Amino acid sequence: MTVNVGLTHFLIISAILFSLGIYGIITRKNAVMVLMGIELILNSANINFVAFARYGNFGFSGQIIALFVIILAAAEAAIALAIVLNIYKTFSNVNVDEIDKLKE
Amino acid sequence: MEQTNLIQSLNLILPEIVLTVFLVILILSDLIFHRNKSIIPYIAGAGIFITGLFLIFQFYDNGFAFSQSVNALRNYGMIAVDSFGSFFKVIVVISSLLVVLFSFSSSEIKNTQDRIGEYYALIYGMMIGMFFMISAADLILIYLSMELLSLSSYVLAGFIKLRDRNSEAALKYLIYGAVSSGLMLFGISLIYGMTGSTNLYIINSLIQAPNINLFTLSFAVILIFAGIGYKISSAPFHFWTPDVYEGAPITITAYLSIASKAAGFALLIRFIKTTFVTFVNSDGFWNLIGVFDWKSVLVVISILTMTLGNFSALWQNNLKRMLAYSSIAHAGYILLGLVVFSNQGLMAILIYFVFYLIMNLGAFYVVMLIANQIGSEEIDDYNGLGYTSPLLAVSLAIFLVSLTGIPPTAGFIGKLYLFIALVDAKMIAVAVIALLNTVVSLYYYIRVLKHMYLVKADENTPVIIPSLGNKVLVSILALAVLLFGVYFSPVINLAKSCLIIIGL
Amino acid sequence: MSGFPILSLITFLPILGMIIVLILPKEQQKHIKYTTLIITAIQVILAIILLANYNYSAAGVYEEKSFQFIEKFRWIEISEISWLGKVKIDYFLGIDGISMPMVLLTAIISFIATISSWNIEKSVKGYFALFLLLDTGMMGVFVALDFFLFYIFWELMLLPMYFLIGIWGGPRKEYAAIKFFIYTLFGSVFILLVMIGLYFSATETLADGTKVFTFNLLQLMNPNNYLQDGILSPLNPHNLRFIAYLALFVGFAIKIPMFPFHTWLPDAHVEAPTPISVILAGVLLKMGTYGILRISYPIFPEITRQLMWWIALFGMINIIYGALVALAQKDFKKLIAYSSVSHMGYVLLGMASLSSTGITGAIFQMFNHGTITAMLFLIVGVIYDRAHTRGLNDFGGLAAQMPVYTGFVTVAFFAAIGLPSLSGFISEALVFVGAFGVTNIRIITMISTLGILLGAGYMLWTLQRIFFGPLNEKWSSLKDLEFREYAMFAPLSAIIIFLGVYPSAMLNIMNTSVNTLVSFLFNGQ
Amino acid sequence: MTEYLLVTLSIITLFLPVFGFATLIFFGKKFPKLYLFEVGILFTALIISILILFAKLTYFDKDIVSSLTWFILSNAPNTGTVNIELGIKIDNITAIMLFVVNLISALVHLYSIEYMRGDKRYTRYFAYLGLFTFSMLGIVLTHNLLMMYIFWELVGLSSYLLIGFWFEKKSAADASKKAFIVNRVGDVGMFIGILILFTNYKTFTFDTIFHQISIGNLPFGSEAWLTAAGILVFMGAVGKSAQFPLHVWLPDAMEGPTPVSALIHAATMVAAGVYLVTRIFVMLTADAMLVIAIVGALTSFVAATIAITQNDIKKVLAYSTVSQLGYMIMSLGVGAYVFAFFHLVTHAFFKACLFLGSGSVIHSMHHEQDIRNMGGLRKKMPITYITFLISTLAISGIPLTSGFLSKDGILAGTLVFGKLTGHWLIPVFGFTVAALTAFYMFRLLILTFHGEPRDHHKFEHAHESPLVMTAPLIVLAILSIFIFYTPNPFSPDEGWFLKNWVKTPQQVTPVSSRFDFMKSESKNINIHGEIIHSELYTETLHWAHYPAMMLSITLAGLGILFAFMFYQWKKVNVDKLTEKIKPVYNFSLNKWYIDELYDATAVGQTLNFSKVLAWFDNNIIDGIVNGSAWITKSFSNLSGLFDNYVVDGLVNFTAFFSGFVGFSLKKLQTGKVQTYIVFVVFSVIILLLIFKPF
Amino acid sequence: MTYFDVIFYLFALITIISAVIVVTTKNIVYSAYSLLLTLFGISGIYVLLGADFLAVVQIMIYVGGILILLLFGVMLTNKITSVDIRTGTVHLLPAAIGVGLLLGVLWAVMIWTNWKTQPGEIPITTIKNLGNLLITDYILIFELLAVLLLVALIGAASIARREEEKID
Repeated sequence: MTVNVGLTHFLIISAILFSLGIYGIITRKNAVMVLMGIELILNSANINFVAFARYGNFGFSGQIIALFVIILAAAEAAIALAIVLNIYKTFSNVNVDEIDKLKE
Repeated sequence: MEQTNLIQSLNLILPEIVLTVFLVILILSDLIFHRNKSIIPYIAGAGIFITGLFLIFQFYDNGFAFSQSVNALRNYGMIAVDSFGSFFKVIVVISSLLVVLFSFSSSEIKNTQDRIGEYYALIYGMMIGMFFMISAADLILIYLSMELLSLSSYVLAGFIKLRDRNSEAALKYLIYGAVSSGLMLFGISLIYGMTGSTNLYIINSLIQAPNINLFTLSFAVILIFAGIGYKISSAPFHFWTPDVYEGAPITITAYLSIASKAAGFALLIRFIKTTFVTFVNSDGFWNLIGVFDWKSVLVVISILTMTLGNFSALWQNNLKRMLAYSSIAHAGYILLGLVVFSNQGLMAILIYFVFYLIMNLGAFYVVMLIANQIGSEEIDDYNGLGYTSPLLAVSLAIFLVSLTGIPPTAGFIGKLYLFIALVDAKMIAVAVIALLNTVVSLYYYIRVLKHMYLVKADENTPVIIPSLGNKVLVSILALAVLLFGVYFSPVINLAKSCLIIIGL
Repeated sequence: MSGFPILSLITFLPILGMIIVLILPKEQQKHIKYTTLIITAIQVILAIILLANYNYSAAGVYEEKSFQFIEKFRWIEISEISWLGKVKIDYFLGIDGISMPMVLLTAIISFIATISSWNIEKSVKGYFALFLLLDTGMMGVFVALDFFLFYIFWELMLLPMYFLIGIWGGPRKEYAAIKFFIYTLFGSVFILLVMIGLYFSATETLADGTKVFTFNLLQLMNPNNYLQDGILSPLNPHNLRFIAYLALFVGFAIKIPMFPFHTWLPDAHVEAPTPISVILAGVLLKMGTYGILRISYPIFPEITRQLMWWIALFGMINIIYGALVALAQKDFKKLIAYSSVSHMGYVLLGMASLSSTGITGAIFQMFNHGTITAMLFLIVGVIYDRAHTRGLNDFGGLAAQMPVYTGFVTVAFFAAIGLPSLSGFISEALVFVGAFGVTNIRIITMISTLGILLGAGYMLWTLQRIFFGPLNEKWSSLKDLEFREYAMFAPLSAIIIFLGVYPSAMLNIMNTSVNTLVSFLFNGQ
Repeated sequence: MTEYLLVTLSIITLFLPVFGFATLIFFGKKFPKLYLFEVGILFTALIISILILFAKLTYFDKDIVSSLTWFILSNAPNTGTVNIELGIKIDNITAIMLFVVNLISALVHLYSIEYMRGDKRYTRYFAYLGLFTFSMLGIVLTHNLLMMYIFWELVGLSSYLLIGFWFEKKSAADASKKAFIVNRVGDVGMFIGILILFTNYKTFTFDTIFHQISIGNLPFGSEAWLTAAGILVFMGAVGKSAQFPLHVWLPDAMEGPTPVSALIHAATMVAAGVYLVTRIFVMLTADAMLVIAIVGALTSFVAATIAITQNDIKKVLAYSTVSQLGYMIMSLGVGAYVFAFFHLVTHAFFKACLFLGSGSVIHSMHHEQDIRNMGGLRKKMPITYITFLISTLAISGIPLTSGFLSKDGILAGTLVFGKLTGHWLIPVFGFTVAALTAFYMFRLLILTFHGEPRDHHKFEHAHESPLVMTAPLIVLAILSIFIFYTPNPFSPDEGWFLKNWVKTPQQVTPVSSRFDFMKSESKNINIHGEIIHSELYTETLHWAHYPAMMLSITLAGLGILFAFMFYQWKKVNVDKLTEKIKPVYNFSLNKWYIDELYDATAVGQTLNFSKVLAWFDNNIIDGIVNGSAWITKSFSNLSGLFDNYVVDGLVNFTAFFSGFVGFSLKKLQTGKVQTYIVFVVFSVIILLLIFKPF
Repeated sequence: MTYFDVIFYLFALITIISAVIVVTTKNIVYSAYSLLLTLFGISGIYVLLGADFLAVVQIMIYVGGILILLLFGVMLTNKITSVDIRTGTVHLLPAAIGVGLLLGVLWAVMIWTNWKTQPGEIPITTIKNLGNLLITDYILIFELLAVLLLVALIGAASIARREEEKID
């Protein structure tokens, strides 16, 4: 490995994380796992922000944004969990692909 | 960030502040009057009303709020207050007011009486989100306000617990929403990486640089569009719409179909106008920056949307679901106003939204009143309704005809202006497709009329006697549709005065 | 009687009636019926007043000052928009020799139709409310001089018609109703498109000299008003006028109905209740041809001249084809329906001649077909009310059973055949005379005359199958006409005979306008 | 006696009958006696018409024309305004026709009182008669083509009503329909002819048109069109006067009451065709006249051959009528104008007499019409027999009768024509028919009145008819005597009728388009006071006079002789003979199979075609335009779901299509949120790749 | 190959591998724990990027909050018999294809785009500046987030709260 680690490397990581997140969301049955996938996506975006800010020398805006996103992710997770629990109450399972009463 | 600026900014976002204040009041009063919560709705209504007043007072104000000091071009704020925004905010306020009124008589909401405070609090949350969406000029603000809107609406969609289709709607909405907002965020991050800023105006100036990488840019833009497209439920990001609309409580469905759609459109328009338009020429046509072929993308998407919406609606037997598809189709029509990229088209959109607000809310309202009684929205349960409960049936007929766009109803005028815009932009072919779509849409709208009137009433046809208040409200909406069908210049004039989107 | 807004009155009176009907409780069927009757009667009176004050020498057609009973005021006013100029839509009513007969026709037919609606049982209130709404729509189409207004009225009729067929119709009513609706809407979207196109191609110069886009038909007829680059302006080298003309023509042709867009007609007619068939055949079909005369012809004169041969050809096809298909029908009402297809063919042929004789004939034929076919449908209605069947072969020998009825039937049938001394003859003769005078459609005209023969064929055959021959014992209990039915047939027969003997009564109304129209078509103003 | 008065009178005669018609229609039910009023009206009309005749012939040499504007057509921008006029023209022919029509009509009214007694639509019957008389007088009086056409149709209507008077009989109803429609065929031609004339001359008035032609202003500037116009207008006559090939309706028309047959289908209406041709005679070109002559000749021959074998008394008379009408048309064709008209008049009288006579027979035989069941009636009903005999002699052209005079003239005319133009076939036809006529008329007479009664039961009840029925017979029989027309029973020319009253008008057609013998000449030698056509013609006519007379008398005699040999003295066994010539016999008996031919071709094919079209309309057009319904239907059978939508009006291809699209689209909506997300991901990528900016 | 690089690759490896496990393993609990690792790795990457405060926040909120939430979710939504709670997977193929394409696109984007870069050294402290920004430029968003959290709180509570309601 000759080339120094630079922006691109970080970006690649985020890209992989992003893809994995999508993959998780699509493939996992369990709603909680789907949520994990979402978290991965958010994180990958965060990495982008921070990395860009660092190498583009954009000051701290990148980090701030990442901060906001993290907080937001927390809020989202809270609500998501609540909804999942609710689903569990009504459907007594949380398999996303079995929850398809509403269709066509 | 010196004081004066902050004061100005706060002045500019006064309505939002009022909303927030009332949100707090609402929560407090929810705690105070936890014995009898019957007063909560009135507070909520009052709050919205007062917000509306504030909005009216500074309707024509414009300017930037919350400018950032870090970069050289400091005068572009995070928030752009202008009459265009005010117009959409008014739409939001009116629809919220109506939805609050609906909620008074919605049996679904009545069943959750002791959580009524949270219900309204969440509606407030949505409103705040929408307000910021409408006037946001910064990608991060856009993202966050959208999230605020979404989070509240996730909950509201599943507000009635223990009814499975409710919770299912909530879950789907959540997952779908989270993913598309995730995509959007990623897109934003890419833009940020290319320009180093999240402020639309700055981005606008930067993406004109020659060394900008078009492929990445369009990728990012498409990702962002996925986020917005999901809000305005335009194909191919519309899939959540039918399920959620069918699942959610009718009041919320109505609210989503108007308010959040309106906010989404306002956002889309402002995003495109500020980010990709350099100037408006004398004929009112917008000059797009050549970095991304918005025109063809939007043409394809809008045609796709309206066709898909109309054709799928042909098959629906659940009225709520049918209206969901029809609202998708209407999103397509409204996009037509955008694809011409002219003030002409923008005006058409504004006009259309006013009428769409009335007729669509009206339709949902009637559906709700009927559902209160018979607890179903299946078209077959509407058989012979025209004879047992004439007022509701007639008004529903009026709303549906108006949605079809046949004179002398407001819907026709809305469509007329859209087509005028299209013809003015010499996009005859698109106009023809849209017109044929209208003919198709007739099929399913007329089906409802058929079930209500052409099928004779029998013993199991419900007799629905709405309360006086409901009667009045329905008739007002219906009459408004007819009135605007024949006398619409005030709306046009209003729309005409609201074309200012402050930009470069 | 300047000042007094008589046209608005005659147009919106039914709306008033509708409101009254809606206010009346649904039990008081008598009151509802009488309200409608009175309203329509007043309409007739108003129409007669119009006629009495009509100035026979005023042309109308393209110049505003020679229109009569004009009512014009700014309806929609949108002040300056930088890129669009002023937007204004006028509330602009007025009549000339082309619309006057139609107004008369509408008033009369509505009145007659009201009488024949008397035995409507099912939800009377709704029926008459819709009926009156429909009435307004029809009247409005004939008096509107602003394209926008015209279009509003044009579409206004759709919905009432849909319900009237769909609720009070026969077994396959829903199918017929939706078919009618879809067809007409399909047609009118094209009209809408052309309307918008025209709107952007021409401007009107206001008193203060400002130029504004306009829907005003009369302004649209003036070539000088067109912009250099309007898509539909003749000045524009690559304009779309031809396509626009076709679109507009299709829009109107569906209403006429012109082959091959006629297939909605038999269904609608067969399923619709009698009074509605009467309205449909009596008035609605005329709107197509009226629209062509009022809008397509003067706004696109050059293309009209270019296409006259084709219009004539389609007229011929309508005549022959309609007659032949009618010949094969087993259902009385369907036969009449196809006969109107054939008769509207004469109108097309006459219009295609672009000679004042031909066009006069066409308009006169519109009026006569209105009265005659109305009568024919009433006849079907009477027999259907009594026997509950319309099969041509189910009857026989009714002439002995119901002599008076048969008398009226004979009048109507021979009028339809074009027997001299009945109004039908004059108009058909004028159409042929006019069309024959034009060299390039002479052959078409000659072929079309076969229509006279075929017409006699199916009409007399019907007459024989239903009324002659030995009496079918099944019907030996049928009653002859009652007073109410007299009241429907007598006036119509009177009109038919009167106009047959003294056609000037109608022709003089049209002459000036038609001449002006023709000269406008060829020499412009 | 002023013109004004004359016009007024004629208008009164015109409108009296229609007045009667209106009265009877509206009040007939209440006052059944009103028919007397109608009869009265007719006799008043008769008197007036006699006045007119007298006045016109004595006081006025020139024609009397009076007209008013009916309505105004303004043909801007082509040519100025055109007045469509109503008007009457009274010349000698009109006056005479007025008299003839009114006389026969009046007599028939009188006759019908008894004949129709007890019919349930008694007054209605007289009303119709009134209507007919009105229309017929209209035809006679009019001075323009349009009115001619109008009344033309009106007589058609009244004949329709009267033939179908006993519509309970299906045959009657059919006959009336057939009559009207067959007439329409002719009328279409006539209408087009009128169109041609009007388009060129912007008027319907005869005189104006003729004047225009005479100054060389031809239709569309060509003689061909003039010929065409002539022939087309003549087609009207072909229809009305039952000329071949449109003669088929007349025999069927015998379904009507016998007096009606006498009035309409023998004496007057069918003669209207001839009258029309006399009106337009002056504008006929040589070609047109030749066509007319041939049509006439053919008709007379065909009809005569058919008449020989018919057994229904009225059918025989009907075909004889057709044949006689053929004579008249033929004689017009050959230019023997005056004789045509002369024959029209004489024929009106004796044919009316024959029909009324047959009516009287039928009446007394309780509506027995088959002559094979009659016989020996001359003892029972002498008056009827005598009158019938006289008229039969007249129609067979035996000297001392009116028929002899007119027929002889016509035959002479044909002979001349043959000599001058070389069309010898026409005289041949003419003379053959003369023989045949004599034969079948006497066959009829003999079988009916002579010999032994074949149906004794009916014979017993037979009786002479009352006076109201016999009186008309007598009158008409008397009018068939030569003396009313000429003092010299062998030279009609010396008679006042031809000498003073009726003159051949001068052709207005361009000289180039006339027969040579019709080219007028300056040199004017006076024979019997006038020159018919050219000097040449007159001379030839003289040459032809005696041969024609001899020949016709001989042939008629032969015919009669054969008739007596066959049916009176039974010298020849008819049945054997018929057996020998079976095919020919059947051919004649079945009227040359013309009806069958028409049913097979024109009528049948039209009906089939219309059926095909109807199917076409229901399936294909409906298919193509609002889409092919059957696809939808078949699809709907597949999915009951879809059926619902077919009912909802999606029954057409577009709907099928949209339904299908919608169906497949909604399949996308799986309800599984993760699927949606897959869609989203893919659509993002696809969007990117479609709109990739490089 | 500097220390920096080594550390980077270390963290990168941890992150990616654990992330892969997160989305592939059948056992929910495992994936939950490997998510923990992923988040650690990411915070480490933050550190490498000089966002120390962010790294801390990441650990506190994600690991301390969100992850716990998720685990609660897992526990509450399964009848716990053993530690291995399995979950199935759906449309693998479309996911594979879609994600493959997506990854390709992303890769291309990430590599070929000439991002806006300019040299700048890692600041000593971040907290002060972040704090500054928070109450100046980003105050609006800061406040908005507060509202958002409030709403989220209400919403979550309102749904998760258990009470008896009549089902209509």
